Amino acid sequence: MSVQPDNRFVDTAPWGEDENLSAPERAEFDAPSYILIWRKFRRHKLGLISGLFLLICYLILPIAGFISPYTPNERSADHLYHPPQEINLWHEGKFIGPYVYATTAVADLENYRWRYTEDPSTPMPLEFFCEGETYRLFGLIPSDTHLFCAPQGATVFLWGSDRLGRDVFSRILYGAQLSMTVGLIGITVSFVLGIFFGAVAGYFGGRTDWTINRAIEILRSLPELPLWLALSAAVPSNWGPVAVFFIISIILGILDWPGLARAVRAKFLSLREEEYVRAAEMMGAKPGRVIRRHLLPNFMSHLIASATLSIPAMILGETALSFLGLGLRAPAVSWGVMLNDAQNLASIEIYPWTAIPMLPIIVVVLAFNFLGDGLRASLDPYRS
Amino acid sequence: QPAVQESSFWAEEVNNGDLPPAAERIPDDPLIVDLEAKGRTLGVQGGTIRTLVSRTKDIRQMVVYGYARLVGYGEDYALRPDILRDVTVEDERKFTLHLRRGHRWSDGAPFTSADFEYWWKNVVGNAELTPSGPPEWMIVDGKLGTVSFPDAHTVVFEWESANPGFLPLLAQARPPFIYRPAHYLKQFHLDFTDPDALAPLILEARVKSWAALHNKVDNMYKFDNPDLPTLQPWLNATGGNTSRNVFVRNPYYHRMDTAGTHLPYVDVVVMTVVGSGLIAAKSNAGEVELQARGLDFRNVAILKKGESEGGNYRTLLWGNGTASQIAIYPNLNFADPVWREVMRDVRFRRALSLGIDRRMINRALYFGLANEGGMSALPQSPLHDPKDLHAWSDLNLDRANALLDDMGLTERNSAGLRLLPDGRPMEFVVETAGERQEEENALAIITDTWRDLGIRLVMRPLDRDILRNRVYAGLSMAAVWYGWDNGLPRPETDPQFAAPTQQEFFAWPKWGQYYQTMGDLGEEPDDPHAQRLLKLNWEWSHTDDTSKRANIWEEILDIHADQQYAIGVLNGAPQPVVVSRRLRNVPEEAIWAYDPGAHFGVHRPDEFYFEDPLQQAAAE
Amino acid sequence: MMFLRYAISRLATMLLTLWIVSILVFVIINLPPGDYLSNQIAELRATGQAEGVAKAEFLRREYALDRPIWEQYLIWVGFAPGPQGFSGLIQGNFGWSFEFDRPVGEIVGDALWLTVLINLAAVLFVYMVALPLGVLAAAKSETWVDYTSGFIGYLGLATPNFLLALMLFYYGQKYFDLPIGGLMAPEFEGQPMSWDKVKSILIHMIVPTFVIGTSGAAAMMQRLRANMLDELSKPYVETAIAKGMKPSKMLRKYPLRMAFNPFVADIGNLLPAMVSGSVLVSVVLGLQTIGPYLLTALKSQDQFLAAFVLMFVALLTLIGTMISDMLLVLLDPRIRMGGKKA
Amino acid sequence: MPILDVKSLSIGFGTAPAVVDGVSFSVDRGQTLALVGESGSGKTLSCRAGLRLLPAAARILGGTVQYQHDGQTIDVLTAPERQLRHLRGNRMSMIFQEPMRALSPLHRLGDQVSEVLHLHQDISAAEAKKRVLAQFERVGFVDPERAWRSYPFEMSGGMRQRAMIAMAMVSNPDLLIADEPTTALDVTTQAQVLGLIKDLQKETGMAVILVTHDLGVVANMADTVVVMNRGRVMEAGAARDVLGAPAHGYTKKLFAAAPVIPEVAGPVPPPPGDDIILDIRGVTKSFTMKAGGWRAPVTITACRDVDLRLPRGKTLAVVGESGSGKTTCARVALGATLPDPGGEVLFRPAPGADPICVHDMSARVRRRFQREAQMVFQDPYSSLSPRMRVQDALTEPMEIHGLGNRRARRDKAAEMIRMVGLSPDMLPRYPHAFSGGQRQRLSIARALTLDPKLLVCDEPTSALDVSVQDQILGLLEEIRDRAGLSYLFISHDLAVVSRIADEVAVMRAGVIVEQAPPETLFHNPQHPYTRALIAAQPEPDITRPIDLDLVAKGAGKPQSWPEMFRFEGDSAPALRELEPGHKVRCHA
Ligand SMILES: Nc1ncnc2c1ncn2[C@@H]1O[C@H](COP(=O)(O)OP(=O)(O)OP(=O)(O)O)[C@@H](O)[C@H]1O
Ligand SMILES: Nc1ncnc2c1ncn2[C@@H]1O[C@H](COP(=O)(O)OP(=O)(O)OP(=O)(O)O)[C@@H](O)[C@H]1O
Ligand SMILES: [Mg+2]
Ligand SMILES: [Mg+2]
Repeated sequence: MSVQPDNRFVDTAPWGEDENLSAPERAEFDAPSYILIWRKFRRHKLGLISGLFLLICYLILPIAGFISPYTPNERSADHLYHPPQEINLWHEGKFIGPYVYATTAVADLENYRWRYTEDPSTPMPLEFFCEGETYRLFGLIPSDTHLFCAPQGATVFLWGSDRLGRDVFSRILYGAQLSMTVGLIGITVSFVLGIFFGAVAGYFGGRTDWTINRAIEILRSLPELPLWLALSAAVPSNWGPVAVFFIISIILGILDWPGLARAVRAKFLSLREEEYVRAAEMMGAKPGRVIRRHLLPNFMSHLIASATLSIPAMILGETALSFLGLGLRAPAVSWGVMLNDAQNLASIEIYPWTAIPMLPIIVVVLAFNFLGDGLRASLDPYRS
Repeated sequence: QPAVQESSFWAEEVNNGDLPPAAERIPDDPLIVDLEAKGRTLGVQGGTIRTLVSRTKDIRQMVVYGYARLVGYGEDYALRPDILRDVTVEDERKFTLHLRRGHRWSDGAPFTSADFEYWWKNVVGNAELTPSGPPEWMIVDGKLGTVSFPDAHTVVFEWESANPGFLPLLAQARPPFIYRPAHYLKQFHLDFTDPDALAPLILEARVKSWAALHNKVDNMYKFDNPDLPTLQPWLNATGGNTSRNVFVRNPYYHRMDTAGTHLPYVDVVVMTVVGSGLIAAKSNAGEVELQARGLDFRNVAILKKGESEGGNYRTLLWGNGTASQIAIYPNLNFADPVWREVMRDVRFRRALSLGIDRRMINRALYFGLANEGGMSALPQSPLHDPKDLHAWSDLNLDRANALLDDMGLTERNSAGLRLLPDGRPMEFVVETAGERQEEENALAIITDTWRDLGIRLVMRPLDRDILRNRVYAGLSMAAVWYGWDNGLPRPETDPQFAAPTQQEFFAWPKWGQYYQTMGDLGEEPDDPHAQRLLKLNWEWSHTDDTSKRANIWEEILDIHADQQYAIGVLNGAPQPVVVSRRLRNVPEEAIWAYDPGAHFGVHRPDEFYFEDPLQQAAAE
Repeated sequence: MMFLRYAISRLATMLLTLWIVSILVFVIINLPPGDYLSNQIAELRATGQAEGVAKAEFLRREYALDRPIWEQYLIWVGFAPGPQGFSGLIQGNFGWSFEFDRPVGEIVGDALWLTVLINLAAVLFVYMVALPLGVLAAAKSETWVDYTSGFIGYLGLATPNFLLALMLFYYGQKYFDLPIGGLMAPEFEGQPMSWDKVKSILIHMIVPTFVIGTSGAAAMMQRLRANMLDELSKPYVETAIAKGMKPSKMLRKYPLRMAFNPFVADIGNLLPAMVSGSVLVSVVLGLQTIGPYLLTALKSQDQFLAAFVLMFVALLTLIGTMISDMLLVLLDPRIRMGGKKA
Repeated sequence: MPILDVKSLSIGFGTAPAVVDGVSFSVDRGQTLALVGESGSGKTLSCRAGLRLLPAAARILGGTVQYQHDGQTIDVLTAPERQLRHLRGNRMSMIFQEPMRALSPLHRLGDQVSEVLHLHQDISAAEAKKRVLAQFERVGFVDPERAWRSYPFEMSGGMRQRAMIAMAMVSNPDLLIADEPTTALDVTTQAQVLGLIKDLQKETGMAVILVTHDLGVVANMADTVVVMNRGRVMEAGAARDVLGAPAHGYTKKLFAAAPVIPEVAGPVPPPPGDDIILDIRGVTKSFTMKAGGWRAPVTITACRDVDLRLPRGKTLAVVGESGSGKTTCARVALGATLPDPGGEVLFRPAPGADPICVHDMSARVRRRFQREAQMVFQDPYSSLSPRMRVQDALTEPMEIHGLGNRRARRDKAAEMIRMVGLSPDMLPRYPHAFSGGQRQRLSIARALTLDPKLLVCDEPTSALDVSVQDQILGLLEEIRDRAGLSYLFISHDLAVVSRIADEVAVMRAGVIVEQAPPETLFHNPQHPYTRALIAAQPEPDITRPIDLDLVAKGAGKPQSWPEMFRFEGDSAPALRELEPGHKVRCHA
């Protein structure tokens, strides 16, 4: 480095012509884009934790029967509205492993509530890998081994029992099997339809757009209410509640797409004027490709956010439907069904534990949200 | 007769001369209620009862609660004249109604036989107002009865053969109003008013014809026209579509107490329309003085809690008056022939009944406070027989299984379900109106025990109207509903509803239709017991001997208990009634029933009073 | 000019659609077997009440329910004369409600402004909460502002509306002396506007607005945030910063307008969705909006009332989509509604 | 005291080595500093650091940036945002390198430009408009009112750039950072803009940092020069010294690569025109302005009655005024824009094959055409999908046409990127993570992946420094000679045109005013506009500055031209062949 008299500066470091066109590591740039996305996603801690949490949840679903001490419709006639029970480990200063106290119910005809008295003299240790009611592992294999259950003469209601003496904890586990799966089908249907029609309308515009928009308008103009009422009469009576709900959630999806389609269309109407779309077209890209590779990625954030937002709507959608006699019904268990049962003052004020199903919904919804946000962030080209 | 005292409520109007003094307002021979004889106390006038309903059209409940009828039930469910001074009955064929002299409509116009005549000649007799002709009950054995009006205070109804249902009809919660305020309605009637004068009224009311206009203003039951004179204890003081309806005391009401206090005691009833889900919350918040509608047993805990936390009310538990709180009706006219045959087999119905754990249901739903058992007359009824209540109604799965095996339904599939004769598994679909959670809970419990019988219960909630249409059409296999509305039959109660004469009994919609349409539609009953019921019904209406009628009733009840047409689960379920601590004369224990009973009606809310009406007024 | 032409053609399309919708509405309403009056007659019979049957039959004839369905349709719209001559929708006669025994126009008239009021309040709430929070969450993404607002939003989303309403009512009454249900204290109903009445309405609207608004606000916030995050890294944002704009103003003027595109697209559904979405809420909360009327009417097959409400909602939807299409063109000048090649 | 003083500034991305490495420079009031150097050497980043407007991912690794304001020294890199806000746009303003992307597409130009005034001055709307219109006039808008109402997408590349310049200058800043402000401008307009900068500098003592590749511009404008290469300063000093006697090896190489218009001896016959690959016949294109709003629709005729014939294997260059319809012509030629009825474009895929009409093809023919005819867009940033990695963008054309397998496509992408002088390890990056010149090269690489027969290049090298430009031009020539590629080549740089073109068409206001082989044209320009263009070409010789004021007048308005060429409105005279292969629009 030298600074010459007239304030002139000349770099003196050795200067070579072309050295930096080095061959990069092959594997590095051959990596498919999902690996690159995954690398970015990995750095989004909250998203990663949420993803893992959801993964675990889904893995637990098929073995919910094993983990829950009771089966969902197992009633304990003597323990109606039992408050949550504590699991203790220490008895009179001694560690004796997890145990519960036996409780007995007294009908309080003064206040019309059940009161429970504990018998603290005898700790009743929990049993593990014990026999209980039969359930189906993975929905197929009948089994009656439970991870843990209450000893003879005691109960283990981790989160209390409901008005028929059913274990809330077990029901939440079983409820997850429906709530975390069936609703997603509706979302999928609605997204596929919404994106397809919205994309076609927005990209082609003109007559196609006109037709699709009229269809959307007409679909939209007919509120769902009368349809549900008609449906509730039309579904064959011997269908199980799950089958009915399955169909309903698909129909829910079929009815739900116009909102998304309008959003996609509007965005595409604007995006299709972008120069890079024109460039792709001029390279000979077919509409499907332009939509998939150029337009959709630029609307991904909205789509991901919408998808995460649909999840609570779908989980809770059934509570609204059961107002019309269409939601899930006993013996099927879902979080919506459980919340539906909790929809009275008594559940809020006197038996608050019957509203516990709100917790898993919130947790799952938040997990999906953070997962979605992590995904969005890792698709964002501007973030390194 | 004690001298009647002026009410403070109307005092100002009386002083201004807008209203005649009380003594001139009440009939010459008012109905004097002996409260002490009824075990009640004499009260004072004043105060406001606030109560809630869930639909706008429920303001008609004021006609039900008010329960001023030509003849009405007392608390013992015996009929006695009310608006009428007297009724004379000859052979249950000729009824002479004697009106009270000097009785006036709420607008002060005299109430006379002309009002009956208007109804008969100008309403029923007008083809435009009543296109379908005289009401069905006017026709007995195919012959139309006659109505005559010998003088201003006498009306005679006469049929060729006996019409024992006539007086009970007049005492219904929703009676046929066979009298109309002629002086008021004439201005809307084409026979009395010029079409040119009617035209602007029609236009204003936004209806299409004078008949529609007349129908619109003539709503004795709906009670939504404040201009329509009434005989009820409270009259509607708010027209139109508001959620807050104020009813004020009828200055011309026909009853008073032995101390000369003009009834009703309570000056004002405010009936507010709110969402059905909020009634419990509002009651809990102390926003009502008298409330039962919209509350059910599961609200009791929260009500009691509010009470113990200083709420200014008490929660009473009355018994429900339906014959069964929850009853399952296998549809004997179901469209599927295989199932129909199975359901028609009494062994099947008995087995179903034996397979219900009524104790558990009672415990889970009603703290064990209801009566477990099948559908029969309630203990308060003279016809009550514990044997009927308990027939086939104790949980006995072995016996139930034996019955089913005995029917030949011995095949089972891998899931343990019995197979129908044609090989289908027994999936017993029970449809509900989806309105009551207790039904759903009860069915959830029943599902478990029926599974042990090899029968899978599938519950299906529908809408009330849809359910009814499906049952009538034979499309639903079984339905859940209340038992007979009237759980308190007396020998003189028409047993029609217990025989296959009405499609509204969900076990035999088509037989009932057959009877109702005189053979045009539906199917003829081919079940011997059902035929026997029909016969008994006929016999009942062709005798006027009370003991014979009692015998007939007993046989009818025995048949029902034995045949289990409707499989009752329990009855007398507790109905919470929220009553202000200051409101008196509300019975501690009573039956909550619509018909007979008119909810509060038979307990005469016009006799309820506030301990300290002035204090209430000050507090507001 | 071009815009004007577009607006006119859009209006014509709307009328055409409205006509098709009217047919569908009528068909759907008449799909379930039976009709209000036959159901009512059945109900009256079921409870052994002879009174009223005659009146129901009178109405059947008066409103041509005994005629074939297509004829009923024409009469209802006003294309064909009914028993009393031409008087259908296009003549301004909305029909009769059997359930409420009053002309449809009268019933709906009262409910209408309350519906609009409560929904506007909810929309306002949604925008007032979601807009600033969504923008803020994007501008400060992955900070506590972002997380907290997201968490609270999802809390509102994941709680069923009914439960939320009950809780708010119960505790609101207990601790803040808030009223339970309704849209104004009943004694103000039918009274002329007064300061007290306005106050009562405002107090009564707190809980419903909150209940109806929460889920909408959370949804809008999260989506807005996502869209804003996309826009924030565009070069024109840098240009704006280089101009020395305040962040708040810059966010509002540039990226927000861009991010607003999908929301403008859905404006059409804003009011109708709230009308039909708030039906159950209104039923539970006892709000005298049009929603409960619709539910009752549908359940009891009170066909003229149901049809009118449905047509009203349809009209709102159509007007909404029309406005949204026009706004789209105004919002983003690049948008042409024409075909791909032009 | 320099107004902006950058000291050993280092900037890096992620964990990679710094892309700006110990850069120092400073500029005094009233002075102009020219930053020149290799494309991708960190010029833009260094400039942006002056306003602290770095991309979110960039990290400052060291160094300081100090700004003098009212006798107060502000440390730009650490100053509070609020303080910077008062300076940005007001006291220091920036012209971004790619004005197409830097303008908001949803707002009218007038709105965006006048906003600067409203933000920092208490000024009425009318006053602001007056000033902005005046500024528009000065940067060469013929119709400032139209520019005020237009949306950016309705403007040509050069017009957008001028709007950007107006935006930066309207508030009379103390420091102007101009990142290649004239790349999209023809030489006369460029002269006008540069003149404007000089004037302002004289009036207000504005300091200017000018990033440019055009050594001619440096020679005419700069007081000091900083030469950068690969993130480092190679040489810095007074313009006179550096230009006169480059000391560093890179500087020498750079200056040697600068193209000049060759001194030609005489006219050359036009290339034989029997095998025409692209035949543009009578193409007219008019646009209806969105900007009209509620007013009666305004139509703009972008190009009028254009006839161009491109022989196979040859290069036809189009030069001309900014906004004269060059881009429009190119887009019409490739079917991206539909011409007004009457015009047609014929493409002949092989010698003697039936010509296909570009605007009336079956889907199958179109696909073949789209494989054989490619375009390099004027604005490479906009033409690359922002969410597509460069890797995918480069392989996409091959994927579309089903060429090769995954691996082969990747290899080809790597080869192409190397060919345009970039490194394959940039492949996984997104387009925004490149410098302007790098993006331009990506765009060229993408167009070449399909081995097309016809390439339409819309200013393909405007953002490249002369040595890279030389490399790219060499590449294009090599492919042309090897594979018989034909070019329709749009450029402002007459030197480049003279190097590569076989025939040149000069456009002005939508019409071709003169057409001839370059030698003929530069030897014997006939049309006043052509003459003005040639005169305005700056030369990298500090001793021969051009008279900006004089040159900026250009040819003036058509009404003021000599009788022979004068025309008004639509009534242009016909194009006449003066000598073989030399056509001029003039009256007989
Ligand atoms: N977001 C980014 N991530 C990684 N590298 C980047 C990013 N932005 C720019 N670069 C690299 O930084 C280097 C300097 O870029 P800069 O834009 O300053 O170049 P330049 O000198 O302006 O070039 P040109 O003349 O081509 O505009 C380039 O090599 C570019 O690839
Ligand atoms: N989409 C459009 N809408 C309206 N006017 C347009 C549109 N595109 C181009 N124009 C106008 O057409 C004229 C020619 O534009 P074009 O882009 O062809 O110019 P150009 O010769 O490429 O200029 P430059 O050298 O500045 O890029 C300009 O006046 C421009 O404003
Ligand atoms: Mg640059
Ligand atoms: Mg151009």
